[in-house]
Amino acid sequence: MVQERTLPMFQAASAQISAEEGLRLFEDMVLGRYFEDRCAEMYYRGKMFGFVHLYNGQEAVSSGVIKSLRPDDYVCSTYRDHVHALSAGVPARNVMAELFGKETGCSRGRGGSMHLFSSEHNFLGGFAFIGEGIPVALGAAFQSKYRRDALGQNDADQVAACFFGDGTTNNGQFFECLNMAALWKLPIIFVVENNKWAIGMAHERSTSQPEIYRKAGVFGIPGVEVDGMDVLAVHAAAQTAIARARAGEGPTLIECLTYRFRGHSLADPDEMRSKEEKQAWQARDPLSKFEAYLLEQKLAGEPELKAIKQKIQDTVDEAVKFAEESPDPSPDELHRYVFAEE
Amino acid sequence: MVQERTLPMFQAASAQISAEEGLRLFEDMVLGRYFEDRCAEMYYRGKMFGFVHLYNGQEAVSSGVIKSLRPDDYVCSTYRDHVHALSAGVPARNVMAELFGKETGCSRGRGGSMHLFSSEHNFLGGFAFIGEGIPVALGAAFQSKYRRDALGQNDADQVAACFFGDGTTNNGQFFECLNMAALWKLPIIFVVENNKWAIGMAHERSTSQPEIYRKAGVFGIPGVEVDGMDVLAVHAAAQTAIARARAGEGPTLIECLTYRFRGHSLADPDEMRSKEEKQAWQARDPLSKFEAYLLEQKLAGEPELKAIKQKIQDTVDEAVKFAEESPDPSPDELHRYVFAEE
Amino acid sequence: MAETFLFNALREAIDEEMGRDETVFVLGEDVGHYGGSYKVTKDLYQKYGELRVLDTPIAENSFTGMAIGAAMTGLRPIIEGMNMGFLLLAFNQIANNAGMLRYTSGGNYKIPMVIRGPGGVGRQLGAEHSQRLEAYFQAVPGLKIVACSTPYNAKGLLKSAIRDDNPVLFFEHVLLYNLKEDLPNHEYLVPIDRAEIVRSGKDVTLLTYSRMRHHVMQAVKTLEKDGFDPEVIDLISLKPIDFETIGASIQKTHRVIVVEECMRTAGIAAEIIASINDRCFDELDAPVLRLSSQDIPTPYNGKLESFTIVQPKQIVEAVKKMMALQV
Amino acid sequence: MAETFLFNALREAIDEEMGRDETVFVLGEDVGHYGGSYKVTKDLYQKYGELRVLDTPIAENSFTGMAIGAAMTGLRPIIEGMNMGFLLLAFNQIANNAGMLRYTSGGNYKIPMVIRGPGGVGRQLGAEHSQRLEAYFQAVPGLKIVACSTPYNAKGLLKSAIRDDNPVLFFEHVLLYNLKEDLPNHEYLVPIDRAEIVRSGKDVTLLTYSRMRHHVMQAVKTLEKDGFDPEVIDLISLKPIDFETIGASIQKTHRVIVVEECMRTAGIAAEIIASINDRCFDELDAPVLRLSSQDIPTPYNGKLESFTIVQPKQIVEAVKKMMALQV
Ligand SMILES: Cc1ncc(C[n+]2csc(CCOP(=O)(O)OP(=O)(O)O)c2C)c(N)n1
Ligand SMILES: Cc1ncc(C[n+]2csc(CCOP(=O)(O)OP(=O)(O)O)c2C)c(N)n1
Ligand SMILES: [Mg+2]
Ligand SMILES: [Mg+2]
Repeated sequence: MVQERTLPMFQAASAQISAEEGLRLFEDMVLGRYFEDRCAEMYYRGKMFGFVHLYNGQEAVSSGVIKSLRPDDYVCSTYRDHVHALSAGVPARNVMAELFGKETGCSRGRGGSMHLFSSEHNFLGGFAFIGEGIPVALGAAFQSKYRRDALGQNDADQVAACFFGDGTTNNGQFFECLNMAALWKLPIIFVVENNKWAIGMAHERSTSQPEIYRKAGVFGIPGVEVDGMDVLAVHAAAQTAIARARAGEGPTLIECLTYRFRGHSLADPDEMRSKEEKQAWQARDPLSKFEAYLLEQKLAGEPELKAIKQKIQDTVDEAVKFAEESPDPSPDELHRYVFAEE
Repeated sequence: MVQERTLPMFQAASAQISAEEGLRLFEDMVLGRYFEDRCAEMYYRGKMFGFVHLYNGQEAVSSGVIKSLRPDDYVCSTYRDHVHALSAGVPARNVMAELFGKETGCSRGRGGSMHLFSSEHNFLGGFAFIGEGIPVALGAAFQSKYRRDALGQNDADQVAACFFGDGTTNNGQFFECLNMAALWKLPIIFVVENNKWAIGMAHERSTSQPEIYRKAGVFGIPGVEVDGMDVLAVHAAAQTAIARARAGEGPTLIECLTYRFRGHSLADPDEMRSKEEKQAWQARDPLSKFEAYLLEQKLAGEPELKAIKQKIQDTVDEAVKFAEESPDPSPDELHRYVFAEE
Repeated sequence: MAETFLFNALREAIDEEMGRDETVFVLGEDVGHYGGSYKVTKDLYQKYGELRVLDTPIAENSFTGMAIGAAMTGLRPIIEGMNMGFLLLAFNQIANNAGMLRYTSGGNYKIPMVIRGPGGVGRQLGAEHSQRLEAYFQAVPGLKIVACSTPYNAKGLLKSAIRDDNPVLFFEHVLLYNLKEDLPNHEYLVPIDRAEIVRSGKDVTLLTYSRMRHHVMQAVKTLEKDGFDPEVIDLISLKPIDFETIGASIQKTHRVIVVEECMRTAGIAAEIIASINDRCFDELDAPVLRLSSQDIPTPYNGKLESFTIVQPKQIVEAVKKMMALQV
Repeated sequence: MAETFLFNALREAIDEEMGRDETVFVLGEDVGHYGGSYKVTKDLYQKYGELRVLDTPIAENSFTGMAIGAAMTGLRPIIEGMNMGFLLLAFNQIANNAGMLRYTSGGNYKIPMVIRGPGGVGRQLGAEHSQRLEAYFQAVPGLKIVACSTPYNAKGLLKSAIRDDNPVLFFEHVLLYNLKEDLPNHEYLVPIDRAEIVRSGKDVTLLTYSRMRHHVMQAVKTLEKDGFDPEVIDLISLKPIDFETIGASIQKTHRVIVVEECMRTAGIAAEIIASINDRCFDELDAPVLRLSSQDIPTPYNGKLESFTIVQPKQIVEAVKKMMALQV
């Protein structure tokens, strides 16, 4: 019933990536992977609670898009937000501390897994309800255009990247925002992480037209289909879209075909997806694939990659330690942050 | 700024309409026109209140679609609902009485102009908020399919026709419903009355893709563009769509290019639309056009048409008299109808 | 019958009503193949088919409106809100059409439908998944609002709600699905408009509902040991409120404490206190006390979260304090 | 200054604030070219351009979310709800993001925005266009809710709301736009968190807001003739309620009547009564009385409609009855 779409081919050669750039992407992907693996561990050890949605398998999307942005660009995520936050530069320790509910967490322990925020990193947030982040990202993009065109600030060319899943593209907010983004040529990139499932709902059972990128066309927006397991493909598509947005030419929709290697959340028994399907996608692991590419292209050697892995392992270890040792928020501040302080 | 779309040509000859059918359509259009003219009069005379949205100019759409339906099919409207109700068979006297707020009104005086209802005529209602009728119509269509497919009632082949304006097609509910209708092949016809304006907002300023019928395609729904000033063109498109829906083949979207001859509501100063634009469309008056056609094709003679007009004039006169003479709802029943009676 | 989990009690209610009336159907996200996030519709699609246990796209406003249209034309939909919070997206359909359409249509249509699912503060689910929508919806005319609290009443109430000809918002609690109880072997209904006297007593009337019923009963254990005799009433119907039962209790105890999980401002207790004020002010020996959640979005941190909602200890203290008041 | 219509007072407020702060902008349906359904933004787009007076498609949930995103990143949006009822479609964005995001983000972001527009029962506008959304939104944490009632306070309050760093729901009343009043020539602000003592008196405290203030003042004319001396307080801030002002009044009068246009169940009065009960129960010589709209969708018929909302005569009677009570 769940049909396979052929992943679009990407000519890796055309990527012309530098060693430095390659390692930067690789490190970010490793960080995403290791961080999430540690989260699973911590969750089962009772260190974090609630719904925790991991990103394993989709790393090429976060790294490919966000690492193509400037630090002053905006990133907007969903409940599956840890890795987007990390790619956006939120330190692993502050993300981990948030998951532990600590005062040192990026949302000061108030938000938790589905509500990561960091204004310092222009990370607009994790949004726990599907689709509700799309208009918020649109607002950041509008702000950018407003500064440039209404206020004449020529350097206001920040782009907003907005992530969401296949299931979310059946929600009205998706379409409403595509329309407004196109209408006003807002500097925004809609990144659909099509991992084929919305919890237990197969994409094909929820939508009459599974090729999401085609939906952009009727709004006059370029729609691009990308192999979401190939960081270089994502990276290339993102660069084009970002350049377009920054130049004031408007939005792009990028549909990344990807897969999550774990259940929907750590509470999901994950009984709906077939073993075959999982295996087929596991074989496309974006991390192994990119590692092989780096070696093959001689952009890096084994020791270098190993060192990066070790470094990230240490970062994640340190993050856990930091989170463990951080204090809970003070009950005296229970009512703080409801309203803006004077 | 407001660009003109070329109206699609319709080969009237292909309509092959019988004299009887022609007169039926004509009578319905005359009813719509005369009824609305009388509403304006009554409004200015202080007989009705609130927001009153008239349908003048768009009659070919209501008559062309609804007169192609069976009486047991469903019709769902908006706040611009008088004429849809009339076409669906709600007697003019009960519609007029509703506008007067009388107990004999089709909504027993509780609803008013934007809230006409008649369960007897499978008229699902006028809906005062844009877009909110679309899911309701979808529900009626779902019910039809449910009876046929889940309950095995082979005669359950009722179709739902859902009307809404161009401005409404930027709202999420429109897209959400197109998707579900296509996904489940529901027997529904989405009829967009594109009159180029949403109050004071020109269609082109509100949407990145003004050709609404094209939006159907990305949901796998046939999208048809029709000259909404030509009742035969609308009729033909509706027949095809209805046949398709009744056969279980799913929804159709029909975009009718039309125009309202009055302001948005009787409270609207109507200062946004240019004189030229109004005149150009006035020249396409669907009623005169169809009258000329009937005569030209010798489907009817002058006296016959005159008699129809007289009959409708009488109907509308009688409706006003009925409405005037009808009682107000009793204050004792102020709380009735909040809940279903036992 | 063997002990039944609350989620299974709900499932039985749906199964029985679907078997009894072929116009009853379920729709919502992951209600079909997945069986519902809390297993309330587990395997029902296999029994009743995909149309009667309909997996919907994530489009709350539209599928709610669709259910309304289906209800207007003769079906009896049960919407599962995977989390009731998601129905914020369907507020327009619920308020304008489910709530008001019957009146506005002058009785042309009735809308027999149930919207059910988990609400409430769970275990560190974060602010958006910890909402208590009953407060947001209580002012909407034409809706009935019900909250279940035990496997027994969950089953009987849901069956009644499904048979009701009006739109019913039916709140379950995310932390109560695994409660267990012996259920009768025979069919039974529980009326959705009657409060349940959980414990008779004479000292003070404790009004509560949903999960807070269990916090109250925990407090009662302590209070009993200390010689107090509180009356505990589970409201069951949050709209309309069953003032017959409440009034009778107040005539006996002359003291009332409302324990709710809503935030304090404009919660369920606010309306109850206003109504008590309207109806039996003179019966009161002390101002009605409301123990509510803090007026803040639910924080994720476990300690803050536990400070946000009312704990049994606070109920004990409140009762003692009220009983110590000189009248 | 010449007499100013309320709609123009609002327009002046917006114009002045847009002139003062270039991050302030207006968005909504028909706010630009059309000038707003009630002319509140008339011709402003010509002065400030199309981006600062932005005509939006009819997509309330998304343009509200867009405003939130713009506010998070440094702008100060003013949303016009053409009718506040339409914001039911934006309930999710208003509750989850405008209301809760600051808290949930642990203070990372603030959301300075105003959502304004007409609410209330007009003249036979039908149920959906006659809503009193303040009741539906009052339980949402993190929102401030304000209702203006005169040209003077409309202007001063709106200016303060625009400068506030929090999301403010700002209710105008569809029947008050044409009120006229002389406004000061100099700039002024009115604090959004303070109730306004409209008339000092000692007999009874009449709490009201928005259009009902004028019904109350009509009633007061009669009451004065009959020798009564009521105190009239316009709440202005519906959330949070200014209990300092209210409490002081109750200490003086010991009697309270709340006159609101909300439906009775879970209206603004419900929370006020509950709060009075919390804070100054012992000050009361009589139960607080609430005069509210009937618990029904607003019927179209003019007579039924007038029975639905509170009329001045009922206020007169209620005061007399309360004053006749033996204490
Ligand atoms: C408004 C809303 N409805 C429902 C949910 C429950 N829910 C959480 S994730 C999810 C599936 C989303 O699928 P998709 O958009 O494909 O993203 P993925 O989880 O696959 O990354 C659902 C239904 C929600 N969070 N918000
Ligand atoms: C949800 C909602 N938002 C806004 C409005 C106010 N409004 C009434 S009609 C209208 C324009 C609708 O335009 P269109 O869909 O083109 O229909 P038309 O009036 O042209 O027939 C608007 C904005 C409304 N009724 N409901
Ligand atoms: Mg997915
Ligand atoms: Mg239009």
